[in-house]
Amino acid sequence: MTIAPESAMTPALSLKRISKNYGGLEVLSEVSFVVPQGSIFGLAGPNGAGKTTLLNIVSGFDVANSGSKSVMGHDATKMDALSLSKVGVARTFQNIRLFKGLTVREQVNAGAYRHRQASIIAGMIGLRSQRTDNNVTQGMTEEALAFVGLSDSADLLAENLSYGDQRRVEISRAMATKPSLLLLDEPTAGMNEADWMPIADLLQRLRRQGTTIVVIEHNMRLIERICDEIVVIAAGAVIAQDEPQRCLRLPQVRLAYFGKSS
Amino acid sequence: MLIIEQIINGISIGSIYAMFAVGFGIVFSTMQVLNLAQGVYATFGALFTYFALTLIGVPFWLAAILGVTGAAILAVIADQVAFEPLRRKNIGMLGAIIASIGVWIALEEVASILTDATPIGFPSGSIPRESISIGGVSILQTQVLAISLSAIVITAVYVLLHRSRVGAAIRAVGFDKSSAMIVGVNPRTMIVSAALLSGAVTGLSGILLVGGQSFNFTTGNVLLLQGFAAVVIGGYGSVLGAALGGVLIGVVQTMSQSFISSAFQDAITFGLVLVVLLYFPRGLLGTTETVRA
Amino acid sequence: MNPQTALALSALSFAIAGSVLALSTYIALWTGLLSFGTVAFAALGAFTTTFLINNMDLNFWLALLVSVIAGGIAGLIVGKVFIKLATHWLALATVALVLIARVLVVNFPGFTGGSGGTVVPVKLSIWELGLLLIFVCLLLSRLAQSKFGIAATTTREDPQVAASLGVPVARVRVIAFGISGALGALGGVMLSTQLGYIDADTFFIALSVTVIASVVLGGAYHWAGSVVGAAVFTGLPVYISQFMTHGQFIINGLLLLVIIVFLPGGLIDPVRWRRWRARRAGPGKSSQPMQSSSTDAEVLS
Amino acid sequence: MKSKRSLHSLTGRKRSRTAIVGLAAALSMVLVTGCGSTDSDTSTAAPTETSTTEEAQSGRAINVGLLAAETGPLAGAGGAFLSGALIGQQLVNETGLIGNGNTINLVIQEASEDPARSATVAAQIAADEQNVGLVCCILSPVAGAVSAVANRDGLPVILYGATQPGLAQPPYIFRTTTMPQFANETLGRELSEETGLKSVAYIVMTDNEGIVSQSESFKAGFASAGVEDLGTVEIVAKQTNFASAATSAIALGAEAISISATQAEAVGMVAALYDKNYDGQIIGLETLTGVGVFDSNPDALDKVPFPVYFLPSEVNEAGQRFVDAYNAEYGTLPDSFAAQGFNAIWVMGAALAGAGVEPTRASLGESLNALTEVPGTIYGTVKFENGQMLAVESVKIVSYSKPDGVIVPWIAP
Repeated sequence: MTIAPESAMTPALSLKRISKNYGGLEVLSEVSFVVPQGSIFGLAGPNGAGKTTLLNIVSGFDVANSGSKSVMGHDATKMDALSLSKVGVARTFQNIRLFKGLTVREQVNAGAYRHRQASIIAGMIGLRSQRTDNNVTQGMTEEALAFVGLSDSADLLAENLSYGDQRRVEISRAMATKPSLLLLDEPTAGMNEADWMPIADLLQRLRRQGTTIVVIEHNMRLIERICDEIVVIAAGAVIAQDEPQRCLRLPQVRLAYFGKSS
Repeated sequence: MLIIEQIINGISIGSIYAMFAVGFGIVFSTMQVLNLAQGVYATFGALFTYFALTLIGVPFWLAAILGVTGAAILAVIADQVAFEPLRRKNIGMLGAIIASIGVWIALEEVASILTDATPIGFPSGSIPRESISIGGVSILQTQVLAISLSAIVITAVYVLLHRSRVGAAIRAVGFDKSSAMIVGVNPRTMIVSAALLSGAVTGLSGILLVGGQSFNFTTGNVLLLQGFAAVVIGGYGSVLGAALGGVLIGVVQTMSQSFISSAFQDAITFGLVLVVLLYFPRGLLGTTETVRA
Repeated sequence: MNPQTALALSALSFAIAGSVLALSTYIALWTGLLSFGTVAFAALGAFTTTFLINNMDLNFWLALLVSVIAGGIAGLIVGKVFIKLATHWLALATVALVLIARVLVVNFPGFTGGSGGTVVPVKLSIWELGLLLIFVCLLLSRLAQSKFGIAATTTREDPQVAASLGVPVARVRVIAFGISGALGALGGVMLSTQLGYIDADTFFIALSVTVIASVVLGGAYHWAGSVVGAAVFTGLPVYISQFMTHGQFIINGLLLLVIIVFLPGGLIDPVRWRRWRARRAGPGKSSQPMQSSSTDAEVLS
Repeated sequence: MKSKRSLHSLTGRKRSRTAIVGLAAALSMVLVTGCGSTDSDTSTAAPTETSTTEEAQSGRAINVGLLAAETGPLAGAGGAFLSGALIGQQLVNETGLIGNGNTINLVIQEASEDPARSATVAAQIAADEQNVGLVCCILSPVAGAVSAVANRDGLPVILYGATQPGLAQPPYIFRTTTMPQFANETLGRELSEETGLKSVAYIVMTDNEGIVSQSESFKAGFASAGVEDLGTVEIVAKQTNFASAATSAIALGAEAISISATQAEAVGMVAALYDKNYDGQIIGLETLTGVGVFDSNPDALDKVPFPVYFLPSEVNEAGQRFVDAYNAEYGTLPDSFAAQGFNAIWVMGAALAGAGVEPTRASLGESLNALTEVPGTIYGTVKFENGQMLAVESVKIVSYSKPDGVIVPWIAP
């Protein structure tokens, strides 16, 4: 559950003129867009366009040099990763970042951490609240595992799973936080159709549950299939924002992608 | 007069700290290793010199060169035996620190056996002992030697690291191995040369420290602590920072010792270290390459 | 009593005290922080207890309690101050802490006996020591299951990701330092009762190096590792001593190297076991090379 | 013959070879156990050596424990103490000092002057009722740790090196350490009277209580001769910056500078003062004795007076016997550490002589407590007060002589 006012009016995410540069090199310039609640929102664009940097800024892994952002109606401009997670932001990573040495179940259970009410101290002494917490988070964990279809491999070491399954673990870890805004960085990178199809409808099921999803993707078919709206970023600037089909036909987009507009 | 003499004393011991700190810093900035065995290299630099003087009987300058060479080779061997495997297995900071503790313990015992754990010193007449007196200020020739040598060596290291292609390559490796490879630098060669350089500088600092006094197999540990303070205060990754840090420590120590209280000199030094760590996260002259907070 | 038994018992009591010190360091390491500070807290505990007994003629257990609390508070303060430092700089800061602690011990004779040191009026029996250790181990196994356990582990593995999952990384680390301080004080008192006499150099760099080495050798990924490590470190020298004179340090050093290179997880490494089981179980079609676990890049860099 | 071998393996000169042997031993050890230890503080230990001599047949061999320090930071001094103690065992037995045909048999355990290790090994020795006494300890903290064990198990101990005041605590803890404090006082007084010294400055290592109390005794000595105290310069252990301490001390402008510090620091200070062309009288202390000290800085150490209780070139009959035996065994002359080691065993022998036909801990304890003076030691007739041995008469003011570094009686310039 998040503290956010769940009204359809307030956008899940709104960015205003976000700029970022690394030692003079401008990576993002004045990026602004709004992600309505309950939508699947695509971030497209050629490599090095600054998509991941943008996601890092949204999730508090990186700080913008200027501009403002708000999440579920909260001004999140100054928030770090921790406080953003408190308002319901969760993410996955382009290069998978699972905890080494933990089983699938432990990874996902860690995702449910913020739903533990007991104070850390109470946990040490092992008060009742601790046990109820464990039960609650266990429930969430199993749910999240089942959702991505990993219940069977729950006790395996995550690092021993296949690439695709590791991505599922990351997604289900993020889901276990019960996010209101889920950020996915190339969830189907390097997957063949058989692999990414299930992910696609997994995301759609998530959306049906009311989670807003922002997804970075290169896979145009996936984008056209699930996204309600996409923005295309090139060289750190938004060059188009529309429904996927139309957007991808725009000349400047084709130029950015294929170097030719026709 | 007294205060001037004390300042000179401070600068001379400080210049030795500085040299050690530079050696320490080279290793850290290129290999991200906090090498606790660095102090032992200094001890061995002095030991090799001692043996060259007593067993072979060569003149001091030659003995010193042998000592420096010995320390440098020792540093390379230690690096290849202890740290190279860790780098290959990508075991990070903690692993390296523990490994360096291992090297430290082992080498110190070797030194203890070599010296029968008794104090030794460079034979009389091997080094200039007289002191020069200028207007009531008396300066030891060993002090002059220490100050001038470290000034030269540190400048040389600075030029080598910051003005030469090799140096650029070494620092590139320190900054980012993979990208260094891309620009055609062989990281291993560079790391070995870094170890060599650091070992040599450290060894020389050891020789200068014990020149004119007696020492034993634990002498290097003192340098380790002071040098560590110096690099923290001056900032890693910056040759000049580490050097100035060393001199600063030397002067501060001497001043507190002669005008406040020697009892608290370590508290003062390392209190300063904490303050710098906490409020000057990059050291007083550190570079942005090493952010600590 | 048979001399060999006496030797074993005495070695064991030092091993027990050592374990508690190692566990104090382990707690910090659990959250990814290498701390040399344990011995500073040990000094605080030992000298406080001795002072309270000698000068306030307090009951030992009461004095111990006070010292442990004092250690805990000191730990929290140190953690709060140092937390802003990136991990390996924090390690250096704790080294400075130890050096300063020694100077303070030497220069406050009224409290510590100064450089002359002070006699420890109490000697704990092996049983009392054992019970204390068991109590600490219970606490730790409980912690491992608790909210703190999850927070600590995830913090060590990837602080950024942990934070993004709602783990208050900084707070967890400060708390870890608090516990480390309390355990350090406890271990210091236990050690002092076995030494019977403590001075400024009792709790110095040499000891902190030993303690850290124990943790790593035993295994920094499970509290049991620290206990095993300390046992090996404090117990074995006494026995090796009976077989050799010089060069034991050379062996010690090389041994530490071998361990860190070939068993980076230490003797007790749950992760290694898990992987081993996983490999035996088979099905996990490993898509990644087995990486060295435990004291790994992630721990500190 | 066994005793011979053990003696050899224990001389400093043979240390390196022993090291290799030990190394091999340890390697095999490690191979067997498959695990090991790292501890930069506790160090290696000598194999338990029990040497018996021919006289043993008639009477009984009485076991006395000894904590050796052949390794660790004090290995230098430790070796000398041990060598002396072994000669002590040899002569006590050859001269039949104990009587009743009884002989002393040292049970030697390496503890490397580390408190924890020493306490552990002491506990082992104490646990064996066969061991009626224990001889040990160069460092005061170690002495403290061992005393705690000994008091618990009622094991009589003779300390031979620790100099901190108040360590001797009858009924169990006795100390034969020839306390430098008395020597320093004597030196201070006599030297000032001989040279008509007017003023003196002090350099004192302040973070070592034993040393501080030594400096106090120097001050008392000089004061008693009416020498003016022009001030004290403080240094600390692990000092690197001797030059600045020297500058400060010289600046006090005294006719003499008295140094109180542990060995390395004392030598360093002497050198720094010398190099800074200090033209007054530099006065050292007993820590200036020891293997390798003179060679470490011949120019500076020449002509620096310091007090010793024992001087091979000027010994009484007992001392001569010791010197000869030592020289025969090791081919060198004993230093004052070796002498202390020897004397501790000799006193132990004398105490055992008064402890009945079948000495026990109890009887040895009583005998030690009853001990008020022991005649015929290498220090002449020594007195005991509250468990502390006094040998003030045998204090000698000495200095190193160039170029060979032999310690000779000091001649006032």
